[in-house]
Amino acid sequence: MKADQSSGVIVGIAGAAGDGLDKTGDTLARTASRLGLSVFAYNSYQSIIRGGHIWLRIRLAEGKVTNHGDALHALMVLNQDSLERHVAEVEPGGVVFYDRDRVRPVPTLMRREVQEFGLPVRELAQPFGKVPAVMQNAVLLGAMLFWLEFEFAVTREVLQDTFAHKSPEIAHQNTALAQAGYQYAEQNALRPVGLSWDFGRIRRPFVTGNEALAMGAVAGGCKFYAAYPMTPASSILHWLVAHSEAAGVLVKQAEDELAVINMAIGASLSGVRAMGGTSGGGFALMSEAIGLAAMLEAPVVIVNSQRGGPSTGLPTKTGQEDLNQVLGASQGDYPRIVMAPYNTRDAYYSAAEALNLAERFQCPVIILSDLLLSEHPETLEPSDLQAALPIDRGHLLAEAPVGYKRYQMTTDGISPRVLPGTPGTTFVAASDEHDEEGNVISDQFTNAPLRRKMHEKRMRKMDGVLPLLEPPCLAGPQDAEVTLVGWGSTWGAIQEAVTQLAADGIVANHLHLKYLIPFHRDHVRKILSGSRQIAVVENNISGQFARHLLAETGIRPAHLILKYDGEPFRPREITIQTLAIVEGKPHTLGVLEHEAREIAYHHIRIHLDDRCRPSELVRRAMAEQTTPVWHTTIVDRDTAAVTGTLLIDAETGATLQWLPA
Amino acid sequence: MKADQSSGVIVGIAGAAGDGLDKTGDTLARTASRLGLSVFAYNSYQSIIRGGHIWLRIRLAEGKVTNHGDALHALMVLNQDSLERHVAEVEPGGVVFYDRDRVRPVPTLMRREVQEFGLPVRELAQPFGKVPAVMQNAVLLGAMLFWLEFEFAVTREVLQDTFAHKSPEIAHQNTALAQAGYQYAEQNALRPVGLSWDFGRIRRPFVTGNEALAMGAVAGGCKFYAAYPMTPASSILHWLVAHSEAAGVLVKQAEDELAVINMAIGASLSGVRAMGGTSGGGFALMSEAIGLAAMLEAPVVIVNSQRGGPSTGLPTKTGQEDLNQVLGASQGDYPRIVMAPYNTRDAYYSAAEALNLAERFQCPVIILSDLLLSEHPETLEPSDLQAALPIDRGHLLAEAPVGYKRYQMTTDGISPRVLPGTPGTTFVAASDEHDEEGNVISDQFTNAPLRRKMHEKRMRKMDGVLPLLEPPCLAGPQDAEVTLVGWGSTWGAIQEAVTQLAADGIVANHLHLKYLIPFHRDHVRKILSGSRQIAVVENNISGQFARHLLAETGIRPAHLILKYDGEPFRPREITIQTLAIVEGKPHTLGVLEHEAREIAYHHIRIHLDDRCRPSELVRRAMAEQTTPVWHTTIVDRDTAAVTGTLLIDAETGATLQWLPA
Amino acid sequence: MSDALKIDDFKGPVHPDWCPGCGDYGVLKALKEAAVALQIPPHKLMVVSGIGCSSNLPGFINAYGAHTLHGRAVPVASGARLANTDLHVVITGGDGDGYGLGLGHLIHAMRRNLNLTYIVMDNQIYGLTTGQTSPTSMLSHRTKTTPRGNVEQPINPIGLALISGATYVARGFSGNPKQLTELIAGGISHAGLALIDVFSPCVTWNKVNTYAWFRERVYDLSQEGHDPANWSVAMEKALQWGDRIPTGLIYQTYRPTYEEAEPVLGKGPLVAQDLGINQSLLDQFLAETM
Amino acid sequence: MSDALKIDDFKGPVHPDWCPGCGDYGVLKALKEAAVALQIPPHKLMVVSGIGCSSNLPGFINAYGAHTLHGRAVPVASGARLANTDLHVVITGGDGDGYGLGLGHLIHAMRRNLNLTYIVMDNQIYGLTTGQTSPTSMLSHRTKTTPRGNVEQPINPIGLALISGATYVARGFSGNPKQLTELIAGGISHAGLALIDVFSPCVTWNKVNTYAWFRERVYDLSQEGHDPANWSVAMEKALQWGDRIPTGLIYQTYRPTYEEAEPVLGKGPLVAQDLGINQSLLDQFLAETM
Ligand SMILES: Cc1ncc(C[n+]2csc(CCOP(=O)(O)OP(=O)(O)O)c2C)c(N)n1
Ligand SMILES: Cc1ncc(C[n+]2csc(CCOP(=O)(O)OP(=O)(O)O)c2C)c(N)n1
Ligand code: SF4
Ligand code: SF4
Ligand SMILES: [Mg+2]
Ligand SMILES: [Mg+2]
Repeated sequence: MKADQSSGVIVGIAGAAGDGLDKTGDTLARTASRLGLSVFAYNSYQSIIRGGHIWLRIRLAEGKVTNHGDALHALMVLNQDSLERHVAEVEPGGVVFYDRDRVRPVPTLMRREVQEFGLPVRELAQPFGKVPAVMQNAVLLGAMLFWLEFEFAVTREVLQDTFAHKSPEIAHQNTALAQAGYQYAEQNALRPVGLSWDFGRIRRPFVTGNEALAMGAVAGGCKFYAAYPMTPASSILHWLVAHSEAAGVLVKQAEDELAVINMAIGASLSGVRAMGGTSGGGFALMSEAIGLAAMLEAPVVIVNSQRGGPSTGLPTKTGQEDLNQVLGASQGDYPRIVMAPYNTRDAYYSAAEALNLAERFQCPVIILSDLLLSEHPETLEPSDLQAALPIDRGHLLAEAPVGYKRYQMTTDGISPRVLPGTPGTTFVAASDEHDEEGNVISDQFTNAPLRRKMHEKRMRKMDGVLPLLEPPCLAGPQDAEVTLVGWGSTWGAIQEAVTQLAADGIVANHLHLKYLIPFHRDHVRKILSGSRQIAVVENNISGQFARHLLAETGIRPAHLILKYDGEPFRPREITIQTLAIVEGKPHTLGVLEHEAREIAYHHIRIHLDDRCRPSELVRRAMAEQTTPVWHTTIVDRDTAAVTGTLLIDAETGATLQWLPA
Repeated sequence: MKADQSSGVIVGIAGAAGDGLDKTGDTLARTASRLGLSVFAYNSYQSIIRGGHIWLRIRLAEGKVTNHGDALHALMVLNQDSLERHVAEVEPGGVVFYDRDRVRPVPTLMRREVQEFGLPVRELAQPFGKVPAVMQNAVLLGAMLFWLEFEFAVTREVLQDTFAHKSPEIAHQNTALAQAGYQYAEQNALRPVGLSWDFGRIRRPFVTGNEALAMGAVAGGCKFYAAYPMTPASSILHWLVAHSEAAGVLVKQAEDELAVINMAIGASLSGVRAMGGTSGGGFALMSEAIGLAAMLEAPVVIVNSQRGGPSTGLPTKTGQEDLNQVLGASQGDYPRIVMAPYNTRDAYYSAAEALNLAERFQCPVIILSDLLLSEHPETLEPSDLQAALPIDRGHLLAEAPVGYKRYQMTTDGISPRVLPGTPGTTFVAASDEHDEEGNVISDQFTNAPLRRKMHEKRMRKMDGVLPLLEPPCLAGPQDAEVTLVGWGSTWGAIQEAVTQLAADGIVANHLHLKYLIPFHRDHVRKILSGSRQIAVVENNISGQFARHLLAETGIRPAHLILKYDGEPFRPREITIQTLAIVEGKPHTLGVLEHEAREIAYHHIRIHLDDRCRPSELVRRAMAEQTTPVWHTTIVDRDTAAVTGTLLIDAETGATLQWLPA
Repeated sequence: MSDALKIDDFKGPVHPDWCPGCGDYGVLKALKEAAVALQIPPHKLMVVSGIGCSSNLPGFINAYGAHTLHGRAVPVASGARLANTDLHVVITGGDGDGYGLGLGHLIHAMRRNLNLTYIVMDNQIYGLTTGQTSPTSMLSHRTKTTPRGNVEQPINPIGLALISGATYVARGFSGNPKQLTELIAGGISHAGLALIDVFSPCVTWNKVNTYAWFRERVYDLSQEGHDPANWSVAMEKALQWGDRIPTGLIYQTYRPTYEEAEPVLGKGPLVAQDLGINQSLLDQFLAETM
Repeated sequence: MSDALKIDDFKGPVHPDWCPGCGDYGVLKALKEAAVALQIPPHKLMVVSGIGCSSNLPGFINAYGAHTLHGRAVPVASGARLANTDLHVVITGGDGDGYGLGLGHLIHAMRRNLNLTYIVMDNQIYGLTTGQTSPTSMLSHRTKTTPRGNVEQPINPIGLALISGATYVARGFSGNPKQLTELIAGGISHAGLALIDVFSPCVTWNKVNTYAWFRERVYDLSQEGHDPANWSVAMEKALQWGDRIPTGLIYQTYRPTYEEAEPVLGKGPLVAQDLGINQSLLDQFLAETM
């Protein structure tokens, strides 16, 4: 795919944690955004503070882009490892930027017609005094800006604004370095991307899902936010704590997730809109108290931003793996609402909506986000986020009527609420089963019929929820060849896959679910009953949503398009798997060549020294093995002499044997 | 239903906590058991140490009984409240025993032909010195033994054995009191039950599900048991701690459930068979570490003995409400096994089987029990529990082979295990995603293909499990009119319901599931595809198992027979609902007369003094109400004068208004 | 004075479900007396508990309340207090609840110094679950789960409170209702976190630490010229156990409460503040990202 | 002597992923040195951690290990030790892990006195999650989550250990490797629970408590005639903070370990004991019920 204005240019920046590439990426993204382009960035990083491998992709386009895209048009690498990992991805016609003092190109890995553009960074930085290593990226950035045909003046402005609070000195130095790179590119005949950009010059907010969600919470009347740091939810905490006073939200970092949710429940009992945020492991710790909130009928919103599991798993990688957990959280049956925002804008409104639903139905509401949605920044339209949102506090009474009963058994299950502090009544919110007044019936007052009716009262609240939720609708033609069903953050990639499929001559449509509990059972059944083939797309290994869909609607999707390696879907991955489905091709879990190569790199990093790398890979059957094997030749980086052969099982992925040459 | 030898005699003992009725019941049950009868007892009690209401039912029969039955043939009440709660249940021809100094019969509540048998307890106890109140039950017990036509000598023996370790004095006193009651009954022409018992005189063990499970764990090689007290799992802890030295099991009461499971995982990592036990709330706290066990591939068995929820709910009441929780426990996808033993004998073998499966597949195994199964005692056949059980430690190596890799990617997903302490290798069991050697790949070594293959390796283990589990089979004729599907502890009641239905001319059959994950999908699909109507029977409000069944097999059961008031099913309840299904009668959630009466009792206990009680109830439409109302007349206990009228919503169960006369 | 609050104004909706003679009756009474002494109207009082016999207390007093999860009363109470600083928030619970499962929360709450009063009914046993060992069970105590005697050194709640920054640390005995009332009233009046550990005998399961056992041993610090401002002496008292066991106000100090340090509360109780955002503030937030 | 273990025998499979200069390098080295000093073969050493930068340590040493959940290293280690008393079990982790989420477990472990050595790499910050306040962050410390400065009084780990019954209480500094090695070796040799709080600067996120900051302040108790047998003096040292901060062995005492008190371990390590039951014992158990 060639770069173009509408589908965009995709640039990648790769290096190690601590290399400062987030700042570099930010400058680029802001420049583009100020020029009026749409930007969507995704940073693939590791659970390590310095070192490791960071892989930032930024997609720039005139029209709105909804995902980080497929192709790679330009690559900036900050070290050798990064070059070897990504250079093969650069599209023909693309370019690679690197510091020629630190990185050596590997032509055999490159595709045709890729420009190699090494800059003499040390030399170019010389005139500007003692420059810290992390600042040298600015030189490469400058060259990239030239390639992108961006106006340098805008970048100058961005740098000035960014470093204004630090020092004009640093702003100046950064600008000079970038300019040097820009000029060097110009002078050394770098061939620019060749697009005639129509810069809109509208300034757009460039926000992450977590920032949008945090702002939405403020707009929705959240007054209390508790959290314990946990990737990828932490940045909600960071944003709110930084804006706490301005936004009027009391933010509490608690000692653990048990405290987080129980504090939020306490705040809710006192009458404020309360929210907590975490990821899967923290949510597991919260699960007992989710049931508590339901039993006390305390409105509370919990954000679970998912990451790769199980257990600690992949703390900095994305996944949609906690649906089962959220569906099963806590003992017993109880009313609760679960929603999965599908993009950044939606994250804003979801937070506010969740707070309304929580109070209206006096129950816990869970927002299922994930690392992709939480952490990726994208440009929004200036009008996307509206401040004035309805705040529906539900059946909240300012005064206690005579004979007030906190847990009154009403026909809709909703019992009018008064808040502690209200004169004229008192009550206890009890986690034991209780009567209408709140007296527990688990002890001396044991009463099976009362228990039955109170249990039904709580559950009955669920009947009122669905009518308030916007039903899902099918995007694309009714009679498509295949229906892609997704939920949550995969929306953007699936949407684009549908377009790609159309280009490949396949008519697909797209059903996306935001509300998971309650479920628009009838709508979905009706929509899907018209589908010719159903493929559920999700970021996990077992098809958790597909199981939910079956359990809710009785419809078993014939196909699953799954990804569970920690990375978000690219549209083309969905397209390819959809094509295979349409063509009836079987799906295999075998190890592909590029995967075997990565596995070989891992073996090298752990067991062999950095002086070798994998060269050729051949897939062969072996006598002693029932499964085929990737014979991977390992060569010396400098001499290309063969160091040995590594055998990798092409089915299981096991590293079978290292045969030194 | 009349008492007979085979379906048995059912006696009830009702009083308050602290009245000592458990001892009384135990004496009766042991007497019966020593005579050679089968016994099944169920104690319905509250979360209160003294006071409240305890309701113990004991079923005695010549043949094996599998549940606590429907009818009530004899009632012993220790206070007025107990009499009013239960006297209406006594079958025609039955008898009520009470202390006539403390309890006054209420003839209007009694059915026809019930013998009222008040004993002058104080007078009868007089000759035997200062007798503590709790011991006076022995007098009533004596009368009941006479009624049952039991030989007093056996009871004497039981009392001697029971109190031998306390004092011969107490044994003697108890015996004398019981004998006084026995004789009083004889002398005052109590009409005995009239059965010609054929006492087998085989001594049978009389054990609870928790005791059986604890013994099964010992037999299965459990060496480490950790727990934090929680009803109804506590008695596993109590039994094991009491037998710790003899059984060679290290038992640890930990500071909380987080510690419990993590200690068990630690013990497992060191190589011993480890188990933990809890109920739903504790399980919620454990859920994060369930995923940890799966990720570390540490075998561990967790018992979740369910009780009524949500939240603290009904701590001493039964329920099957944690299936969702167990299915969803912890973030991410991971291999695990879930089984629900269906009776006491099965609890024994399940514990041992779970320990084997855990080691064989190096994953967590969850045993879902419930209060009914955990706490009810029943007689087992002497040969039911066999000590010699196979212990399969799976792929456990005594020595580390050269090039050993703890997480080797094998075709069956099972990686050979060596234990810490083994020379020649070392490894780290890491909760972060890792390579075959255990090095984490969540940081500098990030590697998407390796992650994918390791995730698949873990999940692949599940493929090997199902073939080892005994498939479910259908009890009863293939072409029955209705198939009752159950899981776990409801087995006994469903089984008897099938017999009752047959008596009512309805042919039903019964499919019972023990293994919940993995699921015998094909077997079940095949069995159920032959069913004419399917009704799932379970102890919860939402049909959690029915949802699971649908998600696993695509089969949506047409009917649910649910109970969620904290009490276990009686067979007749299932029979009645099944009949209604067969006859196409709609199921209503409205408040029945006896339920309205109980709700009225609750209002009286909380708001009116003990001197009144509900008398007549009339169901009426009311002008201001869309729903009908139970007009409940409340009368003075002594004078029967009307105190007022209580209005109870016949749909919601709400107590609407109290109209004093 | 005629409309002054009386003890009956705090009478709960139902009679307690405790065993006759349970120490918790004395604590309930003292709490009511303290509320009377401070003339706190029932609707301004919020009593939060976990799970256990003792944790049933909120149901037995006329006040707002929450009866939460085993071990989680402290965070629930913290949230309730932060959300409405007009409420007097009192936590009531047991030794298992507070020093077992809930120990971490307690220590963090003490260093946080929220304005909360925490009354632990310390019976050195798990009452509601029928007599297992608790974190304060004495060494060698034979309980249902330590048939050979407890081998874990008991928690020292007073010492933990002192080292963790609690600003009001006291010990009461439900056999001394007058002192207990004063300690509770003092705790509620105190600005900051008050921990009041109360010997509250479990007459059913703990046959060792009975009323008689305590009566023989406890003495009142206030009658021995104890200076509650002196931390080191307080720590000495915390270590005293055996023949003589101190009760009374052991330590009191002042440092800013968490509420005082929280700027958002400068605008008054959170529950009374405005909700939502206006477009200009939102635009300002968005501008930061451009 | 030729086959004596050397430091290289403990070299882990991969290079640590810590930032250059991170204090945790010093701790790793000292732990290896201690293992060398004690000549513990790698297969007899088990290192258990939670989650955090510091908790990555087990991956960097040649020993058996478990890298568990945030805050749960102590119970995992406790189980591992109870199941195999032939292993030397060392716990390594951070201040957030151990004193935040895991605080309750730690205190209970200390009163339990299992034979475990717990090394806390205390950098007074959450490193791995990018610089939030931790339970040991000092008052006024501005962190990512306390932009106006921390207002919660920090945990006093030494004081908590003393009051909770830890039998070996020490503080090290990763800038003083020799002392640290001795403290760790002492902790491993000690029969009972050893808590070693180690100042292990986070060079990336904590710009306050740096090497320089500590170098100016720490002193070695062993050079000042400190008597580690004296609990009261130890408590005084626990309270010392500011210009002078004590390091070294603060307190050591002996009381029976949990393992010694556990009769089932009388028959040797659990992992080596027989499994299952014979029919006569089962019959005996069943007979009790008849
Ligand atoms: C998570 C969880 N674990 C266990 C329990 C069971 N449980 C209820 S109360 C209690 C202990 C009660 O002891 P304590 O707190 O000392 O109160 P007491 O009854 O002695 O007053 C336990 C273990 C529970 N409710 N929740
Ligand atoms: C249950 C849970 N909550 C939160 C996290 C996220 N988390 C990982 S490490 C960490 C804190 C690390 O701080 P510390 O223990 O002091 O270790 P350091 O990185 O400073 O060495 C947190 C909050 C987690 N992994 N699990
Ligand atoms: S069991 Fe103990 S603590 Fe519980 S109510 Fe009875 S005496 Fe009180
Ligand atoms: S972030 Fe801090 S604690 Fe973590 S490795 Fe870097 S310096 Fe060490
Ligand atoms: Mg207690
Ligand atoms: Mg830290």
